[in-house]
Amino acid sequence: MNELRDTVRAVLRRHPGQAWEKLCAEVGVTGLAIPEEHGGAGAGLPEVHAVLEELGRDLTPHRLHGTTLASQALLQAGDTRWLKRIADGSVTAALALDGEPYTLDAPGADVVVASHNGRLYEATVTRSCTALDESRALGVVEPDLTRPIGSANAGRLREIACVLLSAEQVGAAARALEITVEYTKTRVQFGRPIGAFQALQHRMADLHVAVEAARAVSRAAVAGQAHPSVAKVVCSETLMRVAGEMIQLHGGIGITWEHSAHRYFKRAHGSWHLYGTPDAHVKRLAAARLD
Amino acid sequence: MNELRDTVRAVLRRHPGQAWEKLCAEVGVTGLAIPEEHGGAGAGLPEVHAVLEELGRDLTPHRLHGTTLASQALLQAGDTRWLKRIADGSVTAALALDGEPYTLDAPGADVVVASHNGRLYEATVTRSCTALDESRALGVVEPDLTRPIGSANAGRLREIACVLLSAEQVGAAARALEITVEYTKTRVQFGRPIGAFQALQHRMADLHVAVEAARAVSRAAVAGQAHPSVAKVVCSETLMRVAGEMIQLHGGIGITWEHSAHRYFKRAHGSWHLYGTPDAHVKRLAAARLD
Amino acid sequence: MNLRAEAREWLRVNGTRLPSVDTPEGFAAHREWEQRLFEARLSVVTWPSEYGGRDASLQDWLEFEEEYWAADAPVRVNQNGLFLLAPTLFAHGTQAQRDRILPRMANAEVVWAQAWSEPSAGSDLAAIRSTATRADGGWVLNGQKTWSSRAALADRAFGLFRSGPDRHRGLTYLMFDLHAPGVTVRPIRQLNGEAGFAEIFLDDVFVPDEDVIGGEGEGWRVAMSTAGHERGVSLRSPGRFLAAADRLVRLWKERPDPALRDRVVDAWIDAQAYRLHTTSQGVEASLGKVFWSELDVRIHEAALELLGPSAQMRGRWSDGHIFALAGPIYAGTNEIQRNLIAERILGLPR
Amino acid sequence: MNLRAEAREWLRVNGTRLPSVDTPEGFAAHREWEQRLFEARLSVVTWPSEYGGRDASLQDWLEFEEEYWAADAPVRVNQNGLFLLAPTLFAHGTQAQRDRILPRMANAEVVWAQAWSEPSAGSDLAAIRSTATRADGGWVLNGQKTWSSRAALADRAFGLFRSGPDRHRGLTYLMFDLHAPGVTVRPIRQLNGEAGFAEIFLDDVFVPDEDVIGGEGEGWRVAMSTAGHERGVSLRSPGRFLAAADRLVRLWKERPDPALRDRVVDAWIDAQAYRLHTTSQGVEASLGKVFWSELDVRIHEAALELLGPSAQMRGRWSDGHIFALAGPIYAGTNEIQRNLIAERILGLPR
Repeated sequence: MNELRDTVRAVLRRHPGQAWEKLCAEVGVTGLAIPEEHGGAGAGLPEVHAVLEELGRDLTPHRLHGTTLASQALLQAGDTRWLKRIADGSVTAALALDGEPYTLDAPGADVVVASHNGRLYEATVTRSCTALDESRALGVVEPDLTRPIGSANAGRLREIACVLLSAEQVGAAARALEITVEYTKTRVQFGRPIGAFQALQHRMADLHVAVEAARAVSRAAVAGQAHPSVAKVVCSETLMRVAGEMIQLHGGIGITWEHSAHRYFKRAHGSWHLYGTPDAHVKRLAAARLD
Repeated sequence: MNELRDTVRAVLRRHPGQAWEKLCAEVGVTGLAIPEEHGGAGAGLPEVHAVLEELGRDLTPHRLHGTTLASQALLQAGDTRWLKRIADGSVTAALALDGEPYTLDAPGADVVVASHNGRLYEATVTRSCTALDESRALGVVEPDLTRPIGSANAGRLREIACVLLSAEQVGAAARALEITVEYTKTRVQFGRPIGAFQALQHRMADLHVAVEAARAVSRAAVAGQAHPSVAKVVCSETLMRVAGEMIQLHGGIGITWEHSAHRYFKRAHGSWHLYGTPDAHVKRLAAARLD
Repeated sequence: MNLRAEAREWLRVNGTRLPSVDTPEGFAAHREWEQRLFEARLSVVTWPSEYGGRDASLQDWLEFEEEYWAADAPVRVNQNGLFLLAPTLFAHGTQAQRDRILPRMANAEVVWAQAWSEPSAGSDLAAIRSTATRADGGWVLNGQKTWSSRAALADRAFGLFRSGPDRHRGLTYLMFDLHAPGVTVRPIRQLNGEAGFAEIFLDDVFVPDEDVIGGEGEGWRVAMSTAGHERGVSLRSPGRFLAAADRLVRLWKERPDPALRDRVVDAWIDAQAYRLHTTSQGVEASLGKVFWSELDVRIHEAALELLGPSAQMRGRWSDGHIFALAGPIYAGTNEIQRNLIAERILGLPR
Repeated sequence: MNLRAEAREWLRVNGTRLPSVDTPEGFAAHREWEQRLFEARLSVVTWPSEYGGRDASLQDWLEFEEEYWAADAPVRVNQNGLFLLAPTLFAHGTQAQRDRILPRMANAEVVWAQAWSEPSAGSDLAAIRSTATRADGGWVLNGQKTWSSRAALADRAFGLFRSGPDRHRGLTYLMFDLHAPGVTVRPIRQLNGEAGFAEIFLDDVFVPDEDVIGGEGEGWRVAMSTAGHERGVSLRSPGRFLAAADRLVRLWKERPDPALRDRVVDAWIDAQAYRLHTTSQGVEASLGKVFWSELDVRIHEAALELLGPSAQMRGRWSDGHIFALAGPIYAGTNEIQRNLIAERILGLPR
């Protein structure tokens, strides 16, 4: 797994701006969780999770999220039509989940499917949305009820969605903290790097504790050792907190368009709302645990 | 009002251990909010509030809270039997509010009254309680329904109770912070007073902001310019926070019986629950504001 | 009719919503709005009547502000002038400066930008490097300012310049024209893409002696004596947050999620606390700055949570949130305010 | 049957609740409990079998701990010995020391107290002033230790003593008898009135050479190499907090206040996070210390809020709360942990 992470990180470093195409072509990331008989690598979601954690770090544009979700749904429904071309990267896809107002990666996807009342349907994008997080393509999707595909376990798909999203959140939070730490080492005020001021040090120390815990939870969730809602709650809150502190610790430049802080902040907000806010997941956990 | 505060503070300083008796005898604190025709000073609740803020500072044992509440209830009910002796300090009293499980100052009080379904009754203490906060006398009180006194506006009495309690909370919070600030100026570690470490400075700065806001709210509430529930929420939360930080900032000695920190902490907990927790008052405000 | 009632009525009749002040058309519309406020003698109520004010007390002004923000009236495009420069002129300016500058500020004929920060002088304001050099009949300015709010579209600016080597006593307070020869203004896009701030590059910009406030080398003393105005109640009166908290409560009524009740009520309580803190005893500027800036963030966070998924799209609350995020940073970061509280109020050792 | 299952069954049959460990009768009962654990080979499962252990892996031990705390079994009276001294002896002790000390520790025949802090050496542990002076065949100790947990009733103690002037290299790690001539123990009453801590006064206390660990002047190195054991997972395994969070959830079910739902679930989530963080990748001791100590406070605060007015009276949760409050203080304050994280992990400048 660490080898995969290193490979992805090396591709991202070597090919800024076209990393996604290279990852499809050279690493075959869209086929990682597709069985070999359908042209995939026959690995699993943990591998996709590892790639997403890396992609999340620099908020690299990609379609791995929607494509993976859609391929998992198609596998559930027993529809193998597109799997081979998804695996080789020639077809992109997205999955709209019941009740989710916006679908990630839907605009521009070659294949769009939707889960609806326990079944999977072909679907169309009726509207592209301009979200604050401009690194994301969000769309409103309408299932075509005349074109059913097969059965779909919407609950399980939503869990996968939460876990995959949490990987990106962890990657983004870790990187946002790294950028912040580096900035405070070089920004000098009152004759010292501001990172030498204890009050800021302690805030960054607390963020580090939070990021490491979130990473553990997210990785445990994809391994089936933690509830996906726990991952959604912990990783959403951690990225939100780190991104907010990133802005504050950068001072003025943190609120400029030029600096990357606002992009992490907008990603934090977008991810917060996708697939249910932490509050919604706390409700769900309470229902499961407390009642 | 500042003169009254100074007088009280001087008495407290000059007569440690017997301050309450001196305040009754020399300042007539129990008569401040009783009209002159009933032997009081004809001042008002703001004066009582000022005295309570001072009494709260060092958690001085006193009976001003219960005695004031009871005298306000008796004035409402038109019963003047005990007012003169309450005003001159020869009779102590307490008021049990509908639905409140424990009554402050009830054990040992000469006169105990209880509000129940809009009426005031004579009452008896059926049990004294050992609370964590040993500076407080709490009792379980039963109204004697055969001995009605008159009508009572329980809602208004509860508001007065919240506001009076908030004065003590503000006094305690302010003093707890002062003690903490002084300690950090003298405790040396790593060759410096720990109060020179910025992370601790910022925590104490935040506490100062909170204490000053709480003071403003509490004083506004007794002047009728803020909702009593707002005072109960803000002052409960502020004292709880300051007392918790007092322990943490004192380190080891903060958790010993010898140091005063635990007394502020226990006061914070006791006051938190009296007359409804902040959560209960938030509910009430929500009902008033939001519905 | 008292001021509060008069303001409420005037705003009821004349109140309006304008495009963003950080766009050219919005800026112009805000300037017109100020002109109308001025004509109603509502633009500078605390000023002496000779400058178009009403000599209103602090309490009257706080009530005016409550009405102003409750009416959801436009932001004050000239707030740098009204709330930072004007108090400085009243305290340290000459009569001639006041007579020359204040009337055209009151009606927004001249809109002012502040020019405090520099790339290496943010929290550490005294590290200023931009220079003011003596010249015939005035001074010549060189250097770079940044985070200059409103500068992209304003007329004039004020700030500190280094006129000598001493860290504090080598600073002089000057006003300059943003359209003077040698001035280049580069807008800085904020998180929402709009340019609320700008960088100002100064290349041999001439400033006449009459535009020095308080004299050569007095800049730090002058700036610090009115620094509280930037941080505290005059920059952000309680009325703003009372109004925002009320909008939050209304939003909650439209979308009454019980799980968010506490956050809504807590924000509303804190807005009350800020008002009471301010009006009951006057508030140390540093305390107020920490309080209002963090309250503003909490109000907007609660609102975004109430909005749900649509919070991801641009809108009034998300724009307001981005503005709120800057609160703990500008006008002296909250870290600086906490240092001040710790050292000056609590007397903690350095 | 694996260790987890065996432990669960044994605890189901033998589990008990004992009086407070900080009272003489409670202490004796806890000592007996340890003896029974030892006889079941459950007192030191990670140790080698020659000392009564099972060579259990970290994962096995974490599972054992989960079962232990889920069963609400008694606190480990000898935890200073088991989790602080024993790892030090395994790493730095001599074979003779291990053979002599560990067996009687495993069955709690000898209960150990720690003696790290001094009045002027708390967070700044290297400021230790108590001295160890060379004597014939050993050392003579003088000085004062404080915050010595369990010392009021324990048999022996271990700590650092100043054997030379160098701040770090002048410290030596020694064990001593709490009943030796010259030792005076003064219990310190905690918030709940019980004496979980004590001061130790040392007046010419003789310690033989065999009770030095790691050699003269090696104390700091020895103590720091196993400091992680004091802060991290071996001091406070996730099982404790999982059990406490489950008790909190049960309390909520008895008193299902909807307004407190989020705090209950958040505490439960954080207990899961601490477990996952610990088991998935091993955790830096400083991170774990900050996490578990603040989680423990949150769990107890939520419980007290659920209890309502009766929380003002003494009880299990209020006693637990007071114990939890000490968490951010002992074993290196959380401020010290944050300094370590900032400097050693994030590489921030001093």
